[in-house]
Amino acid sequence: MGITNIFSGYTGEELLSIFTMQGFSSLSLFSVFLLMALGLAIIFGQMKIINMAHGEFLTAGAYTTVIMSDMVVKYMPGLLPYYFIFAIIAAFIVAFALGYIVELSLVRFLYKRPLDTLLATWGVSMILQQGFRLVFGGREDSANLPDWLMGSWYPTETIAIPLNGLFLLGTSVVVTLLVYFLLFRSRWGLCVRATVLNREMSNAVGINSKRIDRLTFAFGCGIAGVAGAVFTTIGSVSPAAGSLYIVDTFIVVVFGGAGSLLGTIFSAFGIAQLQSIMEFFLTGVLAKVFVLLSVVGILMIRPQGLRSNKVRE
Amino acid sequence: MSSTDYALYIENLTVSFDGFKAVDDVSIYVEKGTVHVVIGPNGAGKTTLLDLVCGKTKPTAGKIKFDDYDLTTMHEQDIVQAGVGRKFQTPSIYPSLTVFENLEVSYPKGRGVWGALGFKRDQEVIDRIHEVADMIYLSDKLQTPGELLSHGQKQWLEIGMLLIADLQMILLDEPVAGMSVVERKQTADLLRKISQNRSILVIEHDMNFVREIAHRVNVMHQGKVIAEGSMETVEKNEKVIEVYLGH
Amino acid sequence: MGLENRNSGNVFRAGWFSLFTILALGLGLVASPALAKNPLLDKYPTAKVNTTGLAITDDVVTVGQLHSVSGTMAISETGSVEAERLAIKQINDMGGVLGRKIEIIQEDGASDWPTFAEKAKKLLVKDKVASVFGCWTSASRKAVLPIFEKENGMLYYPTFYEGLEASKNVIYTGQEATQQIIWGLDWAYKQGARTFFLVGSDYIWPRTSHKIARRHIENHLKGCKVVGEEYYPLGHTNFNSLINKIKLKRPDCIYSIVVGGSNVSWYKQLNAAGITGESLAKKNKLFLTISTTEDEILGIGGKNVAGFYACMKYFQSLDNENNKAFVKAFKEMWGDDSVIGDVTQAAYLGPWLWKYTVEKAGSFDIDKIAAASPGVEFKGAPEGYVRIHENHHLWSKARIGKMLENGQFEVLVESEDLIEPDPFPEGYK
Amino acid sequence: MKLLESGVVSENRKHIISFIILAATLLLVFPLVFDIFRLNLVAKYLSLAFAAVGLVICWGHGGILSLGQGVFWGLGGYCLAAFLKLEAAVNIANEAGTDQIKALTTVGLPDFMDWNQITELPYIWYPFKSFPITLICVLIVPGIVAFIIGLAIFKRRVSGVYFAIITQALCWIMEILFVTRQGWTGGINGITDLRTCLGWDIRTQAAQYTLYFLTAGLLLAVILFSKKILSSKLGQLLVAIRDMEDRVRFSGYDVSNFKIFSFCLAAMISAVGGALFVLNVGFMSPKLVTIAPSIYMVIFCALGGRESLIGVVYGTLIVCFGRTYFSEQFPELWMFLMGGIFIVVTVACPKGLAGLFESHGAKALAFLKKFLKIENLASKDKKEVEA
Repeated sequence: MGITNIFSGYTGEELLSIFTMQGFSSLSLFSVFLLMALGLAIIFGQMKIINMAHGEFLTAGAYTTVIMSDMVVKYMPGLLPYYFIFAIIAAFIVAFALGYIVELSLVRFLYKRPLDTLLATWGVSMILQQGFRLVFGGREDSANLPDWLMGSWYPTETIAIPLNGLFLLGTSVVVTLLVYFLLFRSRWGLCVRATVLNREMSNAVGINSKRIDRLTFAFGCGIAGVAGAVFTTIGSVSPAAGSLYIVDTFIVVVFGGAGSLLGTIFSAFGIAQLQSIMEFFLTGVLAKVFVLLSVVGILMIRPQGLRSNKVRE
Repeated sequence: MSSTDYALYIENLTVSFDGFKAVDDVSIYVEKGTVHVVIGPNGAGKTTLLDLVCGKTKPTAGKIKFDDYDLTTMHEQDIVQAGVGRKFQTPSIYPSLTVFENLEVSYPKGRGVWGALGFKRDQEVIDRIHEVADMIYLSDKLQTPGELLSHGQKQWLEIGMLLIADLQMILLDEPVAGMSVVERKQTADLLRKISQNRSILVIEHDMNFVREIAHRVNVMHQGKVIAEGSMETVEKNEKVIEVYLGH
Repeated sequence: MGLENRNSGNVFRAGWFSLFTILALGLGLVASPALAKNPLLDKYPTAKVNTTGLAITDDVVTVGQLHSVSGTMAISETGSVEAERLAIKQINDMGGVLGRKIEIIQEDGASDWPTFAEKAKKLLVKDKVASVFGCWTSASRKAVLPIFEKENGMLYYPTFYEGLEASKNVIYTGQEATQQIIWGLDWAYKQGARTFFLVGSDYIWPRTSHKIARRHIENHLKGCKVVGEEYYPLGHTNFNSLINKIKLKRPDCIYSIVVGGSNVSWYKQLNAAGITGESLAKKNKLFLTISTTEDEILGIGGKNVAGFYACMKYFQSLDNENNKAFVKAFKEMWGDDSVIGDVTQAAYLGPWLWKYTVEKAGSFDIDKIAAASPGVEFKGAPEGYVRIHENHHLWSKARIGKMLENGQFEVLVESEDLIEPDPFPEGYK
Repeated sequence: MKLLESGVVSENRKHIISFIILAATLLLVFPLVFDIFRLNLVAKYLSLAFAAVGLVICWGHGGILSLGQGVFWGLGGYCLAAFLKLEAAVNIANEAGTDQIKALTTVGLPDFMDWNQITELPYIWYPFKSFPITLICVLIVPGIVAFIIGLAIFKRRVSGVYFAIITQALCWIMEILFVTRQGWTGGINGITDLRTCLGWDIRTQAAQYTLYFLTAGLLLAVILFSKKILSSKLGQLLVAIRDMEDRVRFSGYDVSNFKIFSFCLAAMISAVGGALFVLNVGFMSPKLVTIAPSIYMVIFCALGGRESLIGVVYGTLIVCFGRTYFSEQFPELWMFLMGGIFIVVTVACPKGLAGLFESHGAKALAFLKKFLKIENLASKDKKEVEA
């Protein structure tokens, strides 16, 4: 009854524009979830590493962007419209390098003890957070956006599609395609998948599985860095920002079914839809509780997630 | 004969994984008090067959009957409590518990939460553990942690764990894999001894060992039973020879 | 057991805090070389001004500072720490309180309420400080309040908050909710706002404030109504659905009490969705907040908020002599990059009000200070003039500021008179 | 047979000795060394150690890593806090306070309900009018929540990582609910200003001494109780499930029941700690139900030795003292240190301090024995000579 009430007194066109915008906002939420989850889907889904520091790699990417933006504003203001593309690449490199170091110094000792990776990477996340706090201060920071990322696109007079949302959507599509091709169409991806399925066998056929592990982990972290860079267009970055994302991210990946890229996409889409619809018709807080509860509920019915690879044990 | 006259009655059993039939229309009848062996090359579906019997995998079609129990609808633990137990291909014992404790855990008392809380290590239990330990040649290793046993000893321990649980039907997946010749001999003796008052279904590769213990043999290939009978008859079966030697 | 240690404990305490002690002493030395002698000692002998065993000697009075230096709240509380330090330094330069130099023992609440309680107890029970300047969030104040009441301490609390509290042991130097809300809403009404959409982070201050706002809008503003009231969890970063809902409701005034990290996402997404100060002004609508100060804008970026309005009692750009001197001194002490928000200024009031109260009472005793507080004035307040009310809150003015691209506010109007604090508004219960 | 028994006895003796050392430390050394302020802090830490003891059962022995232990700890705390708050609300008229407080608070209604325009006590608060029912609730409410979660999760055979993540999500849900339903729970401020328990002022020094001994005593009792459970067949089974879940199932046990039991037991033990925390500290806050404290509880456990009931108490004390000390002295370094501990312990010594003590302590003990033997021999020689 409440639903019919809130729409009374509007013209059809007005309602149509609101729904278009709402549809788009759920799409941009989907992009956020997808970008967050892609890196983790690789690390957790493929390698079974529970990387609780995933959010901090995201933060690292975001800070890289902020630094670049500050530098550009200070030294080469003329480049402001273009720097963002380079910032994304830089964010990838920084997070990749950080991930490489973490794998090399820590994660590789723990492949046989997945639950312990959770604890150790939690330690990493604490250290990184405090590191950010010391280096950047605790303040909420954000990047200077080029003008082409600010404001909205108006397809009609009443519909406003935020440009940063469009950019977000575009990036997540590009990154997803990239991951797909790397994982399923490249030699490296073949090695990754082979290593996941049978480590001894891959070693035997000449795959350097240790190197593959390291690159895979670092690649997943790099993707998180890209996500962080892109998120500066819609939000801020602070030392603890990553911890806001981590539970959501895990839920998306677990819900999707570990190991399935397509599952992650479905799950990001489903959760984003559910959440934005709930937010629109209920209130923000209730929406969050409702979404979490239904995901937990569904996971109890289908512990393996939405999609999973069937393997004979 | 009705299904309850057999120790284990498997009829038209089928399971498919995404269309692939790992076990295809298999019927096996294990008689009471016998050692029944299933042989076959790799990928024949033998282990899947055991998975189906002990409840780890649920069949797509077919019947598995033990006494009056319909095993296809039961949970793993209920199947064990009904009297059907299984030894895995790779020995699965509790590495951090001692041999004594390994056996004690398998003792068929105190299986519920409260029962386990109130479980007492009384003389009856201790005696029974010593009895079984003697049987499986581990009476001098009672205080050794499971992880320190040799591969063969682990296999025995796992068989011992089934014995102490007082089961009517025991499923063994490659019980002599990784054993020395002497150990094989001892294992064969052990199986003969224990089959006197229970039935045993064995999966095995080692033909000499099979010859030594089997009362009856089924040969499986690509999910299907292709021959059945005593070891001598089966060994002469042309299909079997083809399967084993043909490629 | 703590009692034996007390006297030897405070001046020559081993550890990190002696560094602060030395710092404070050092500052004192620079100011007046003849530290040893307290000129007012004859008039205010220690035995007389300190009858309850506080950490006060002939020359030194010890106070506590209790803010989060680490954790998520650290960034918000830094300004308060700095402002209190500045005030104490200035007071020491002027000769201290009753001739005694102020020494500071600083404790870290670590953004964790139980830790606040633990440290408050330490300050009062072990260190026997004469007063405490500290806390920021309501929750931290609620956690320490029983301890201040039980151990009879005095807390100067700087943050604007929800009200519904008036303790003998607290002086509230920020605004309680009605002081910030009612006058601001009246102003919005005068600008032509008739429909209001209330948005807040989900905790007690925004919720209570919105209740007061809703009551005022529905009962006192003619023809006005609330068309929506929404709360989002602290730290929430996705506001697109909310923005669409707001677009659907087309309110004349978006009334926002979003705090913390959510702020940046909230403003950025508003901006991206085409709700900017400029676009609202065209439609004769407005965006009014009571939770965004200069501190927050630094993180959000002035571009994203330009043209929105805030109702506060203080803005850094306030044009009066007190404030100019204050801003100058603050920047000298803490660097030219510093920005000063409403709470920072309120924190600066604390030590001064305490000094004047002690001088009025002629004693450091908590009971006497509590009794003497009502009526104490601070004419040199950066915000102009403040006076302590009987309910231990401040009489102060309210002001509307318009956010500018450079991160500062343009002060548009201020209330004619001081607004009376009313922590328990009528008919609210 | 003999071998078996002697082995058990020496193992037992080791446990008894370390238990006595712990008891002596808590009941004698600390009260003598610390003043009441520090002792009260220790009581607060010990109330957290309950959660760690619970984790030893469900994680260390059962292999179920719960990242939501804080939820149960907090539920226990909230239950008792609710009782104390109602008592405070009834007494508020007689208590000191400003005139306004008297005027604006309904007698018998917690202050925060007044602020949220709740005029009648919600039904959910009714049980907390009675002390015995409250005590039962402290145990039963977290127990039931754990049971429902456990039933739903373990019967579906969700385990390991998935379980850890689900418990984390639950933590989040709980926090949001507690913060949002502020009329019922006190919101983000929590339930504050608790003064008396059955008329006994819990804020006095004497009370705090008593509460310290109550906390320490209960902790020791819980450790003994847990030891009893872990050395029963059920304890053995938990380890067996942790190491070889399938084998246990194929030995005829319903594994999920055992998991549910250990999870519920851990939850209830945590809850006792939460309730004691409330008595010692005088308030309860949703901050303690969030993800971070739950993780801290896991650190206590990991550092102390996830399999050692006694080790985790030291783990808790070390981390908490470290936190207090470092946050007083070098707040910036604290998080680095904490993260470092986490990494080093998990990578290098997964058995924690207790494990280190076992491996190195055994050597020390052997040395000591040798030393004592020589002493013995020497005295024997003497006697012989004298004879």
